[in-house]
Amino acid sequence: MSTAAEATAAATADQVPNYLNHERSIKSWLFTVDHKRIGLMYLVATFAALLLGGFMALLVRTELMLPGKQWMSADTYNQVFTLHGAIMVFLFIIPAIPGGLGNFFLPIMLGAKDVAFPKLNLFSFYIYVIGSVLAIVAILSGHIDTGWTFYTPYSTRADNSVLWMTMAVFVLGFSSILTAVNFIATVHTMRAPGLTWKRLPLFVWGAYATSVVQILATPVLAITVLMLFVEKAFEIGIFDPSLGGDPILFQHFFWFYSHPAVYIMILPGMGIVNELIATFSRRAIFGYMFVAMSSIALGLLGFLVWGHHMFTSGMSEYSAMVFSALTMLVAIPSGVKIFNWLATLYGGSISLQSPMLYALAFIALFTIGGLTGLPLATLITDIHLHDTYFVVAHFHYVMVGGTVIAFLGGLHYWWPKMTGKMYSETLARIAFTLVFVGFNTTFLTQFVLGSQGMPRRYFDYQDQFQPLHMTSSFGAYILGLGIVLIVWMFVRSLLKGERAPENPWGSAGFEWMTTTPPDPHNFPVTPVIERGPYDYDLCTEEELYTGFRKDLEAKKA
Amino acid sequence: MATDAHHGPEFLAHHFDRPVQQFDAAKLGMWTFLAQEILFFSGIFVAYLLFRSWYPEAWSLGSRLLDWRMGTINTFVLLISSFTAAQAVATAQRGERNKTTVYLAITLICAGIFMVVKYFEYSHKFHVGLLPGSLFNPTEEGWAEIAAAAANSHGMESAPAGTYANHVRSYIGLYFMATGLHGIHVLIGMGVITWVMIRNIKGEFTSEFWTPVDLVALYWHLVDLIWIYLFPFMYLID
Amino acid sequence: MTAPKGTTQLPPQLSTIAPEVDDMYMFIYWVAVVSFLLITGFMVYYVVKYRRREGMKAEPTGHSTLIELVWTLSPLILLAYLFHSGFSSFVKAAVPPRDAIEIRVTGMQWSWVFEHPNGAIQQNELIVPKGKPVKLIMSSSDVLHSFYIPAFRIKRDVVPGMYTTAWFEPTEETQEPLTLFCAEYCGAPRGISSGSLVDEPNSNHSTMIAAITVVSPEEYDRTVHQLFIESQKPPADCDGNDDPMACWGEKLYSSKGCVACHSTNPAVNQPGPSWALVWGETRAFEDGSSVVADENYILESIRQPQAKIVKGFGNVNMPPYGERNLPKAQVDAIIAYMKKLRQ
Amino acid sequence: MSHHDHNDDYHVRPHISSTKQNLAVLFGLFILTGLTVGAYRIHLGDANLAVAVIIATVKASLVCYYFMHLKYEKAFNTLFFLGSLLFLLIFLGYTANDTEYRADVDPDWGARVDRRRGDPAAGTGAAFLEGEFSPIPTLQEGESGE
Repeated sequence: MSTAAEATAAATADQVPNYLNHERSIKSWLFTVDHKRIGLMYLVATFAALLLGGFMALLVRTELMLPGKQWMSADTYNQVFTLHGAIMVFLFIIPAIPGGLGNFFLPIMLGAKDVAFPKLNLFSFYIYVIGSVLAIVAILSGHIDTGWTFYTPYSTRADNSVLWMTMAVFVLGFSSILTAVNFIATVHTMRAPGLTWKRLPLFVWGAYATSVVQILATPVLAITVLMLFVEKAFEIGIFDPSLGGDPILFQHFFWFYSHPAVYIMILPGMGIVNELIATFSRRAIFGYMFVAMSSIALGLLGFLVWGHHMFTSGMSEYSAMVFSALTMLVAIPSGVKIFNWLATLYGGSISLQSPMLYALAFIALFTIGGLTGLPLATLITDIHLHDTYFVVAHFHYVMVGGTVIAFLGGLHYWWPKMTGKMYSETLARIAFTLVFVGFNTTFLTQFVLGSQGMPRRYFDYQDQFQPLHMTSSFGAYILGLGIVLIVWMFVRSLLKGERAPENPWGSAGFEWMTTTPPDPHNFPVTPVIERGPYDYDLCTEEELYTGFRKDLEAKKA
Repeated sequence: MATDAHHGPEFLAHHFDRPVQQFDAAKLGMWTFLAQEILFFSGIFVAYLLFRSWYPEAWSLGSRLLDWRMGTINTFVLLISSFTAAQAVATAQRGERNKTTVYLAITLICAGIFMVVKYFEYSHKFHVGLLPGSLFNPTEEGWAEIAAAAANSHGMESAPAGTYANHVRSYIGLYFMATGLHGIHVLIGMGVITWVMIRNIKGEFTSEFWTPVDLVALYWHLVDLIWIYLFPFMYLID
Repeated sequence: MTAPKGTTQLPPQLSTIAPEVDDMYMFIYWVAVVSFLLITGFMVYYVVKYRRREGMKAEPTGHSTLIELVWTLSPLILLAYLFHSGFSSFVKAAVPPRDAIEIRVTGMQWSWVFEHPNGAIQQNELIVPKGKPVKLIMSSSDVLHSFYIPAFRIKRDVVPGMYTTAWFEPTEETQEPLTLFCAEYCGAPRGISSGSLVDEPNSNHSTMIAAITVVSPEEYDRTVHQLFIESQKPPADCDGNDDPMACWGEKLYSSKGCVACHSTNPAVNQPGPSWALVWGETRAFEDGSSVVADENYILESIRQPQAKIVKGFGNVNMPPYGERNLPKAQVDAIIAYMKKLRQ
Repeated sequence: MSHHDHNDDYHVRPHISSTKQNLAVLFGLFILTGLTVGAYRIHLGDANLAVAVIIATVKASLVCYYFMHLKYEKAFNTLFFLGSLLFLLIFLGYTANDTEYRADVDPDWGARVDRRRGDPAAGTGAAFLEGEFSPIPTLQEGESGE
């Protein structure tokens, strides 16, 4: 609803109307149905969660620098690591890429004007907000020290604030379900003319596979926490053994969601890495269809392996056998991706700009994360390693080394398109180095701690583990510093960054075909897609830097 | 510069190009949502089946605490409502607006009957104290019902009334959770059907555009599907 | 004889299964190191070789289904091997030998109770014989715990409401006790600041540890027999005391874990009621009734803690202590201690 | 799959079910409900669960197929909806694979009662073992392994 005066102002300022400036009131943000604005709101919210969760992590690492009590009690420590886990998993890592970057770029990459159900999209954002508020109420109202896994019967006997937390998780679950419904419908029905399944950007494939997993897994989390709620409130006797229930049954229920959730976290990250590698090596992804299908395969395989979290839980050995065998299969689609990325680098024209640094770091760190999964999938070694720091290190390599690194890479990559501003490449590289070095220092040491037998979630430990814990804590500070630097860099870019060109990286991706920042309706004219998103061999050197707008120009004329 | 000039019928949202695209998106969205609903209820069914295999006697006894006649009435009521919902879609597709309104109204009435029957079932359970978990506090009448159920059920004819009470407690807990969740779905369905019916009366739907009627009917059929399984599981099998 | 040392990565191997676990672990370790070096090696090499330069254009991406299939299917061989050998060892670790010595283990917040076949009880320390298989039959009286001895490479959750088992056969006598950890998170007392391993053992999840000593079979038999005899009378160092029973009771107060929830300071109520003002007092209960605390009341409170719940402690779940855990003679000692606290 | 290329692919062309067909389906559902209640009244014993599940599945298929128009639905929608049942079965099957076989390899593992002493495992719950409710009958026999 721009007034005439505004329109003139915009025109004189040599600005094409874009999604940021065509309406400016706060109301136009809070009630927007524009997927780009909703995506930005998600990004801000989830990044805040990342900072909060990261702060909790630093508290944990500070306490663990030396054995014994440093400055918080065991009780406080238990709450802090619980909140670190719960905030990072439910408020940050699950919604961040689909809700933030996915919401923003999925429709643009499809050449659509919006997601299929824009109002539902806004609704799902507000559900996320309500869930976050409930989580905060839970934190403030009492005493959440159950670990993010809520294992019974500890959780059913804990403080009543667990009820708030289960409600928060329940609500947050529906936020991601609604986003997933939206994405599936959008990908199926709203692709631009000419955008066949074989031309779909791999980020879209990743987000699509994620959505399928979310639809099938998240409702089970919802019913699980609901049953936990009822169990705690009314002592029904489903999970609590003193009432005839079975605590291991809760673990089945919980991991039926929470293992697929690992793929909800990593698949969109892998999607981003595809985009980065293709753009910065100027080459189409090798084995496109294999990479796309490996996302789907990972997503579906993820439902068959949850029991590997339970090898020592006391479940039947037959189950352990089946779950171990199937878990091994997860290595295959993961390997397919790694090998195809390497094959894409081969013969490329590789530029090491900051997003590409993140993509390469992803390959290295995710490889470590994947390979350290092998001793955890192998039954006999898992018996020793389960519930030790080895597991902690393993999943941080997958989730931080994988998802968070990919998320940061994607944020750098798409920042110019989203905000219309460039950031300082020097600062970006310094921050990257800090993050990379800090991360590895923190978690490589934890592999050794774990294989030496240091159990996880310990407030206190024996003196022999002290040097490694100290090293790990210093690593965490470096990592934290890197993240703070990134925040500062982006804020600086917003305030006084240079104006970004339409296609600063020279990508062939469809999202770079539109104006920067994008038009309120994504594309001034609905694009007709006549090539794939990675067809670098079709264009001249010059086009790589001015962007592939030929189709659009033709259409307009 | 605005978007392409908006051409197309009034019901076509701005971000779609063609009605068929909007329709396909809506249908696909609804089906994925229904798939989600199935997995949502899966937890209840899995818990039911596992506990049934652990404590068969208690589950047999539990099922006899429920009135199968009420369950049967409710099954018939829901089946009829499913039929009228299907009819509402067919008439909406033909553009017979008044008939659609009538069918939707009958669906609503059936849903209302279902909830009334449910109310009587629940209030009886409250009355005799057969309540879930920590609220389980049977009155004398309640204990008599447990004894009667035990006398009827498989291999428990001579068991004292107190036996199995803990598991009966769990059974009733699961019963309330399952039928409660289903009941909430019925209530939500009633709300949405009412809204669609009002839109229909206002004349928003034509033989060109009747997607909301179709979607709400799909949802309603799912509610029926869940009940088709809940009914024998909870009320019948011993 | 020197104590066996661990490696940089792994603790010492002190059970029969440990070498098998370690061989598997080291095999996977080297496979992982080689794969990682290959992958990152190629990555770095390509990044350098194909760095962006003037006049260098990227080669068009080809396609090879054969290559795809090779790297999709070839890892299967390795994975099948890993699964198979991991599973065979797992079966060995899961099925205890028939002649194993059976030790019953109860986990509770935050201590371990062991019961030897002759009924001798140990708390937070356990002796086991070298060269004999030991089978553990475990359950938990409250929340999940996990029995983990790194040097034996065994870990098994200890679950309330059901038994789980594990077994090991120690291969060396120990000079220093080995550590038994609780590997499944089990909390800490609410709102209480607890200290370190050294000054407050068994006060939370991270201090729920026990000392495992491996001795010769002869010494094991001797010690266990001795333990049984001792469990029936006050310990030797209470002999000179003017009230040996109360002295014993005080020792049991800390060794049986009562200290975790009951203070002896009348002003402090930890999760459970203080012991300072119990004996001879009128106790008011949640259900409104009340009774004067005598021998019967205290015995009942120990054997069936939920029978009468003191007002204000409705949501506390004290585990019951049966005859095996706390023989009648020891209950008497605790009563004597309570009497003394009242003086 | 793509339907963008057809020019006539603009308006929605639904399949409209006839009243007759819907009535026939409803009639079938009534009969099946009668059958399942009848089966319950004559007590089939162990076959009860199987019969009930089979009849319920036939009823559910009728509703899906005709009332929900799955018969005329796009292949992907059908696949997704019916596929969700597969995941329900995975959930049930794997969980049951654990809970039904816990004490199979070692009779003490997963048992709720000590095989030799008859003691219920710690943490089974005092309220459960004493007081007005008797213990779980199935625990006494059977559960501790075959």
